[in-house]
Amino acid sequence: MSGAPPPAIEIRDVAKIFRQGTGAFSAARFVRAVDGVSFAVPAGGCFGVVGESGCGKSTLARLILGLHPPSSGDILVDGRRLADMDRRERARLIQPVFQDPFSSLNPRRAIRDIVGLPLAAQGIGRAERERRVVEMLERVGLTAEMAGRLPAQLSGGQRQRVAIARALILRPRIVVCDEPTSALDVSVQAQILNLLAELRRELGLTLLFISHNLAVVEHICDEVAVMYLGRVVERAATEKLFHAAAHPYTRALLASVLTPEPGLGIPDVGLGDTYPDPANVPPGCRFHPRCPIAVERCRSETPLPRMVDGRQVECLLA
Amino acid sequence: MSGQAPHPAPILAVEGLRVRFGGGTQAVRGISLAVNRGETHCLVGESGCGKSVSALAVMNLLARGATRSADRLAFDGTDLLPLSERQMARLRGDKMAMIFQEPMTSLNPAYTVGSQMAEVRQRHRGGTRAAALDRAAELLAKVGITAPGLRLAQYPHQLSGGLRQRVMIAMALMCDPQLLIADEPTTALDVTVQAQILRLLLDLQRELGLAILLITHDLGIVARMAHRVSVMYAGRVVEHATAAELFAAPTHPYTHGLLDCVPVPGRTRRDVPLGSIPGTVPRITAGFTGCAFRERCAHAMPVCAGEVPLRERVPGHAYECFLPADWPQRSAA
Amino acid sequence: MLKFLARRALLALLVMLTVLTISFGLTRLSGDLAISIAGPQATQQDVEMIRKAYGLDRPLPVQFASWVVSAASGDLGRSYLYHEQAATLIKARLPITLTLGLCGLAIALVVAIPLGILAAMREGSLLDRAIMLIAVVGQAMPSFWLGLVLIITFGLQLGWLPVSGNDDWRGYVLPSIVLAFSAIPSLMRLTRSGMVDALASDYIRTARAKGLSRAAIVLKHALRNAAMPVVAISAVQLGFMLSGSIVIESVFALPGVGYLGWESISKNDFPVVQAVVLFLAVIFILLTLLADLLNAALDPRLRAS
Amino acid sequence: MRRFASLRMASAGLGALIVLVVLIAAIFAPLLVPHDPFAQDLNARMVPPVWMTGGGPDHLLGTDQLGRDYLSRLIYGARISMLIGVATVITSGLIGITLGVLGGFFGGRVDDVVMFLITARLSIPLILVALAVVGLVGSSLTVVVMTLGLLLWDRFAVVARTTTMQVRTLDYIAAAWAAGCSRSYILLREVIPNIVHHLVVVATLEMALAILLEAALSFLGLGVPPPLPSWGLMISEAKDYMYFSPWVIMVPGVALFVLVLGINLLGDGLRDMLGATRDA
Repeated sequence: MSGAPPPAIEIRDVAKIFRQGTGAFSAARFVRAVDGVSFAVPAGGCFGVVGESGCGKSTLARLILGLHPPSSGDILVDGRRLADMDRRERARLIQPVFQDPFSSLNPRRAIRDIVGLPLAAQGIGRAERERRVVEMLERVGLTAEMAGRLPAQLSGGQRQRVAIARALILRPRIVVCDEPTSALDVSVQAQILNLLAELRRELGLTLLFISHNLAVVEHICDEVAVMYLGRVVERAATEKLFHAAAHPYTRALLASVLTPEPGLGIPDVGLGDTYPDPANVPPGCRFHPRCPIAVERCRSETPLPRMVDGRQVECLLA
Repeated sequence: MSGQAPHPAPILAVEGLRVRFGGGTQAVRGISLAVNRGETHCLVGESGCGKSVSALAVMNLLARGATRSADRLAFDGTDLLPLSERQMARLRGDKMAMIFQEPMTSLNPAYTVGSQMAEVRQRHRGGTRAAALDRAAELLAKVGITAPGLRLAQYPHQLSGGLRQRVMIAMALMCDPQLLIADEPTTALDVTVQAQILRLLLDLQRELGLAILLITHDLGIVARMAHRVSVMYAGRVVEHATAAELFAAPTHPYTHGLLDCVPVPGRTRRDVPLGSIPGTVPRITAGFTGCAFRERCAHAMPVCAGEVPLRERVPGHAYECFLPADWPQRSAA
Repeated sequence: MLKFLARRALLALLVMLTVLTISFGLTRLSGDLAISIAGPQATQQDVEMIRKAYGLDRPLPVQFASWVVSAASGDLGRSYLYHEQAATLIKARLPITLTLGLCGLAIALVVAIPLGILAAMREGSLLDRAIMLIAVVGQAMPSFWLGLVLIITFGLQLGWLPVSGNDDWRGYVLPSIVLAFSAIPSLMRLTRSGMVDALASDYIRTARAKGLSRAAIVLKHALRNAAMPVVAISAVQLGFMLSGSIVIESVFALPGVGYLGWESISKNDFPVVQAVVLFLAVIFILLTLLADLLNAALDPRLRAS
Repeated sequence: MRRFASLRMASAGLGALIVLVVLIAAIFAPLLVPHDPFAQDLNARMVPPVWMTGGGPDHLLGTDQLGRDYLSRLIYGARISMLIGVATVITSGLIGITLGVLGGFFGGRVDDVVMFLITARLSIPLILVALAVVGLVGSSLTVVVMTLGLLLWDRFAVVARTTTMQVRTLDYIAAAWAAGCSRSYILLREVIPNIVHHLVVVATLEMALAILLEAALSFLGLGVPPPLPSWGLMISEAKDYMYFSPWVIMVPGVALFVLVLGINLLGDGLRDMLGATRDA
């Protein structure tokens, strides 16, 4: 390990517990949004995180961006503890692209100021900022003339390009993409995915790519982690995961991918009508109430992550 | 599909439907479609293409400020155009039902599931509330809800999104409709729940002989659900065909481009960029002529600014474009 | 629900304590109480005597504590002016103020809710504009001035109604109308905006898709949701009206609690001032508590949690 | 909505015009008045306005019971109303916005305290406490301004708090944190510019309310002390004469009504133009 570079992101047993219903005058409820997650992303890799809404994938992204402190565990970025970095240093290393191209841009500031914000935070002067903003806008497929516009004057796809420009203007090593295309139409989604792939190659970026769309994840990621109620239940190289999944939840997720191939019908995902509630995690294997193959001991025995056939799985039956 | 017997008359026949908004925007510009009995007809297109507005126009549920007109709008042989709002209301929820995209907000938060389901039955069929509630419990069981009795007494906020959409479907079935219009019914749901809801719709259709007009932006859903497909772009149906035909031989350049944009596990290659359509959808106002796709089309010609012909590729598969039916093979060669 | 109740009651108690403190502090703001009670001609000796007699020589926290204890047991102090228990004075005048407040609220609701619904159903129409104009005009009308104008018009020029006093029910007509006028604009705006939101909501689209009648859509589905905040706010409005009665009662010379308060303020009758402030504040707190409870009872989302 | 857009613009314009006229009257009062507003002329008491019989061009709006020129007093009264309105909005705005923004932005314990203060404030009957304070401390312009300023901050706090909470959860705030911006930068440059339009509307509402409250206090004899020509005090002083000469209460009453109406119309217009919350 001495000569090898450290992983771009390393997460060690990270948990985040939110207290819901804050305040002295309402009952507290504890939500274990992320509950003991560990993984590492090598420099230059693209790591996908998939799962249903409420599985904790967006919270994980926010933890890695330093927007929330983790309740326990360590996050290392480029070999250094995130908690030890000051905000400017962290910003130079890691940047986000969010889902909603409407709420991710301040509606009252010009594109120039939005894209130049990370530079301003580093104390870089106006002239230098303007030069780099224009250069970056052109790099993401926009024109210099757009610098003076407001977000409301751009289309959804153009806004997402602005968000990417803002994320890349400090030349960070790592970009965390939280559902970057799920608010976009398919034709625009393709444009944005192509742009991300191209920028990644050119700038040697490490991507953490969070999505509920498995087809998109398959297209762009090298390795995928499947999250369920705050835990990674399966993690494997993309090809491996998509060829034969080991966890019953991963299998259900894969079955529900509807490719545009007529005549295949709709598969039975076999999950029943219950739905996971992160404030009320079941004992034993947390997936057992929905699991089509659950047996008695899944109710009481908590599975630990194991390596099975070159992949990490958290299931008693795998 | 192609093997089935020819249908005597479509349950819903729409010809030359137009919808205008107050600001002069033309949301729907003369579309025609026919939904056959017992079939799923998908209306597919990207946001803003007018697909939801078309469905609302058929049901006469457009918001104030939008006006509809049509050459023909017939449901089960009845001309809907001259009907008053009161007469239309008698049909809605009874012979033709509709479900929506947002299950979280589509149910009234102040009333129980049972009360909201029972009132549809009582409104259209009369009868006692108890009988209507029995019917509601029966339908909840049919849409795969365990413990229907418990659910009837619950309020919408006590149910998950997937359960609410099942309730919406059960509510739509309260009066045995012949046509169900489903406007993006799974867009707000998780993928696993989406698959469950779509499978439920397929099962119900087979069992009840329901005709479904399914509005979606997702080509995967279209491929798996549709018998027939109409592709919309900027307020026009630019191509319509059976699902098998459309995916085997997409002929309008827009349909063609759209299919290239979708990543398919195991088929699209990771190191090759996805196909994409440059530019954005134009805003269509009065006086617009020609093909609305021409600005984004790689094959656009000067004639595209004029009246565009509707060409038939094979019977039942038509597209609105100057290009010959075999242009994809020619440009590949 | 029980938990919610307990928490809400605790909050009310805390607020009550704050009000007690403020109410106690108020009378100390004016400087040395004993001097004011004794009056301008008093000698230093008189002042000292009064200070002893009223317990004003004890340290402030002790005075506060003994005052709170006696207030809690219903002893709100004696009026310097009437030489009676302040509580007795308030009790005697309460029926007048309550009648006035309830009549005002009833008139306000009867006018505001239908107009609000009508405006929402015709959102953007000339009718809507006209109704909202009433709201704007009503908001700008100083209530005491409106009272005087009504007295001149209906009392003097037309001679239909008495200009003051509470000899019979006719004496309540004008003051109730004026009081209602102050609550109508906000109740009307709230009804209208609630109905506009409800009518534009997805569940109303569902109700229309179900083929329900227009009456069922508006009155059953939309109004039920729009009415929840209006009902809750009505309780708070009643509180505003009771404390607003201080102005109206003095315009119409109605001897209610408000009039008592005004009188005692102008005549430096501190125990009564303290008692009236405290009494109205307690009613106010109870009404806000009631508003929260009503809201929770009406909204199933709050009822469950 | 669109059909009557011009009507709405017209009413907002009318509101702005009214406020502007009163503002000019208030600022340039000494230059505009035809008479000294405090000068008594016992030979010319209760002179009716020019359009009534017995009125004359010397006193366009007549004189009061002490023979003071009504128009001059009205113009000086505008000073008091505007001063009260502006000073109260500044004081209560500073208190309310600070509390609301802090509670909404930081949440947790800070928000608990802010919520408690708001609830406590809402549970205190406003006019009664204002009366009691002014009555007990003694009436003066400063006391009225201070009292109203310290009491009218609740709506500022409520609106600032909810809008801040909404803005705080938006992704552009998260992006600003990730960009390495400081807390004060985010608060001042990213949050506040996006809530300020709501607060402008609240300011108009509070200004109107403050002016009405001052008039009510003065009417009850517990606001601005005589001989200052507060419009509420003018109505109060004229009350005894209204049975014979109703115009004595109409002139200051209409002035008060028109000013408050103007502020409200302007507020409604701003609300439409800026897209602020409807029930602010």
